[in-house]
Amino acid sequence: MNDETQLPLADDWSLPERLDPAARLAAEALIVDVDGFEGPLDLLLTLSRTQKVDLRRISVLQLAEQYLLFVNKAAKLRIELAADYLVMAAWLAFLKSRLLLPPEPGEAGPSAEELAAHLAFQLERLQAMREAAARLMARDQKGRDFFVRGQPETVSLQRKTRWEANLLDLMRAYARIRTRDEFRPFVMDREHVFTMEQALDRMRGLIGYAGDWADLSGFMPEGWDATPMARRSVTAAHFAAVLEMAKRGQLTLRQGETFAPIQIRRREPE
Amino acid sequence: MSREPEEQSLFEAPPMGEQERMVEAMLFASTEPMTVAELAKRMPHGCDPAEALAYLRKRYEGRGVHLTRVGDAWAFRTAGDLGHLMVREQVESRKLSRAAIETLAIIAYHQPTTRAEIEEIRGVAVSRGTIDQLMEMEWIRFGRRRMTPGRPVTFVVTEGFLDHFGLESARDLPGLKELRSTGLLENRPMPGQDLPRDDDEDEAQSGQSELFED
Amino acid sequence: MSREPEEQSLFEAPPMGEQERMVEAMLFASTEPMTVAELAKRMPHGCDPAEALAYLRKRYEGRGVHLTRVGDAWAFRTAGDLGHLMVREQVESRKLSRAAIETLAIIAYHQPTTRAEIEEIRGVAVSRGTIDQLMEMEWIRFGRRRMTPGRPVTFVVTEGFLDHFGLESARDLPGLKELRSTGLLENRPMPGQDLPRDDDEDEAQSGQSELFED
Repeated sequence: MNDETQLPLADDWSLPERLDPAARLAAEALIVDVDGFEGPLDLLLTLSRTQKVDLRRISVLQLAEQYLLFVNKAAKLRIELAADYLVMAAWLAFLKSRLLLPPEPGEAGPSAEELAAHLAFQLERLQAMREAAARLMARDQKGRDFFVRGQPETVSLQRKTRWEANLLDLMRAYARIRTRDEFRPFVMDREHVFTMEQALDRMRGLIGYAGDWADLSGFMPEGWDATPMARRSVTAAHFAAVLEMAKRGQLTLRQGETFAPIQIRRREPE
Repeated sequence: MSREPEEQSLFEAPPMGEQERMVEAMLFASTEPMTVAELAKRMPHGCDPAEALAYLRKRYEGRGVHLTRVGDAWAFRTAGDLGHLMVREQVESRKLSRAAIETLAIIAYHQPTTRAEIEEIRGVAVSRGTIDQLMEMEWIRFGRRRMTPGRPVTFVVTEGFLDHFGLESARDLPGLKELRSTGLLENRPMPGQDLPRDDDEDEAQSGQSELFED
Repeated sequence: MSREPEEQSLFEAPPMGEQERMVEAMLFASTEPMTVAELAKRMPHGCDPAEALAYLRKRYEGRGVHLTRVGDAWAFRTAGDLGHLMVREQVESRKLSRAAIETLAIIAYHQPTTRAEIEEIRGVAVSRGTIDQLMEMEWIRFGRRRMTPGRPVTFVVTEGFLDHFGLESARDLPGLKELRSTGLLENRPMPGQDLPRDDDEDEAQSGQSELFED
C-alpha cells in the first residue's frame, strides 16, 4: 500500500489534487454521506483511518490535505456544508501553511507542531471514548443479560403515601413559573425600565415641537442617561416609539450614516 | 461451545450443578411460580429440572429464603420466621400537586425564602396545606428568620430533599439559562418579549450566590 | 441456635449465621439494591450487615444468582451467563442514539464533567434531548458545580447506571486505568488558548483521582 508515501504538497489548499488516488477516492466516498457525520472531528477521525497507522503517529499534514480535499469536492458538487466544517477547513488550511513554512523569528503563540499534536490528541481521545462506549454497551446489562427479583416480596402492609416528584418535574415547574413571569405586568415594576407605551405617550405630546429635523436624543426625558440601564431602556423605548409613529405616518425619521444621530420631523397631514 | 451444540445436546445434558444454577436463576427472575414443564421448556434438551429442584431445595434448607412449592409450581419465598423483616410500608405513589412542586422549586432555587416571596413569584397565595405537606415530607424546613420588619420565617430545603432529587447541594440546580441550553426545557421564544430574560437570570444567580455566603 | 434466642437478642446481636439469613431474605425480596444502613435499620440492634454480606457473597459465588455490589448498596442479580434462559423476562430497552451512548460514556469516564467538555470531546454540540433522556433514565444526575467562571453544572453517573451495567463502582469502568495512564482523560486545552481552565483542570483531575485514592 502507498499509505506511508510522502505526499506532494500543494500550496493552494483549494487544489490539493495531487493526493494519491486512494485518498482522493476516500474523500469522494465520504461526501455521499456527509450528513452521517457528527461534525468535522468525526469526519477527521474517519479520514484518519485511511492512514492505517496508530493515531499517535498520524500525519496531521496529510489529514489536513484530505480534509481540505473533502471540503473542496463538496463545494464543487454544490453540497452545502455546515459552518463548522468550513471553520475547520480554514483552521486546517492555516495549520497546514504553518506546518510547511519555517516559523518566523520572534513569532508568538503556539508552534504548528503543538497545534498538530493537539488535534491528534483530540482525535485519539474521541476514538478512545467511542471504544469505551462500545465496551460499556457490550457489558452484561440489567434486564437483558442479568435480572432482578421477579417477585419482590412485601409481606406486611403498612399504608403510606409516597409523594412522587423527580428532578425534571422540579426544574420544569420552576421554568414554568419563571417563564410566565416574563409576561406578568409586575416585571415592569423594575426600576429604570421605560416601556414603549410610556415613550409613545411622551412623544405624542412632544412631536408637535418637531416641525424641523431634530435629534431624537433631544426628546429624551430628563435624567435619562443617569444609569446605563436607564439609558438603554429609554433609548430603546423611544426608538421603538418613533418607529411606531413613523409607521402610523405621524413623523419621518432619518439617519445620516450608521451610528449617526437619528433625527425626526413631524409629518404634516396631507 | 462445542462444534455441534444442537446435536450434542441430544446426547448430553449439562451437568446437574449447571442445571441447578439454571433453575435457580429462572425461579429468581420469574414473576410467577414456574412448573417443572415450564422450566424444562427453557432448558437445554435432556435436562431434568425435577432433579435440579430437589437439589436446590436442599441447598436452601435453613437459609433465609426457601424453595417452596405453590400448587404444582415452584418459587422462592422468604423463610417464614423472617417475615418480620419484610414489614415494609406499602407505598402508594402519588404525584405531587402542581402547587406543591412549584412551591418546592421556588424554595430550592431561592432559599432561604419567605412565604411572601413565594407568593410574589407564583403570583398566587400559598396555601397552608402546601407548606405543611412539604414540611411533613421533610423536604423543606424553617431557615433563619429574615432580619427585616416582621422578622418573617424563611424556608430552606433539607438533606432529605437533596437525597431524593440526587443533588449534592441546592446550588447545583441549573439556572434557567442552563436549563434552556442543555435542552432540558423547551426553548419557547416568548412572543414580543426579549427584554427581561437576562435580568431574570441575574436574579436567579444572585439568589444562588447567597448560598455561598454562609 | 442458642437456648434463649428471645431474651438474648435484647442483649446481644443474633449469631452471624442468623444475620446472614436475614440479609439474604431482605435482599432476595427486594428488586432495588439496599445499602448497609438500610439493612441495619431493619435488623436487631447490634447486627453487622457488612460482615453478613461478605459471608453471603461468598456463599453465592458461582451460583445461578449472585450477590452484587452497586455503589454503596447490594442486590441479588442472576448470573450473566444465564441470560439466554430468561428471554421471557427481557424488557425491551429504549434504543439509545449513538450520541446518547457517547455522551453517557464521556460522563462516566470524565465525571464530574460539564456540557462544554462533552462538546469539546465529541466536537459537536450536545443535542437537545440527549441529557434529558439520560436524566430520565436516571443514569446521570447533576454533580457539584465547577468553581470556574460561570460556575457550570456538572454531570455524574448514578447508582442506577452502575446497577444497569453491573458495575460495583465508577472505578470499575472497563479500561479506565489504561485511559488514565495514556492521558486520554485529561482535559487539555488547545495550545495558546489561555482559557481560565486551570481550576477546571485541577478539579477534573481531583475528581478522577478521588476514584482511585480509596
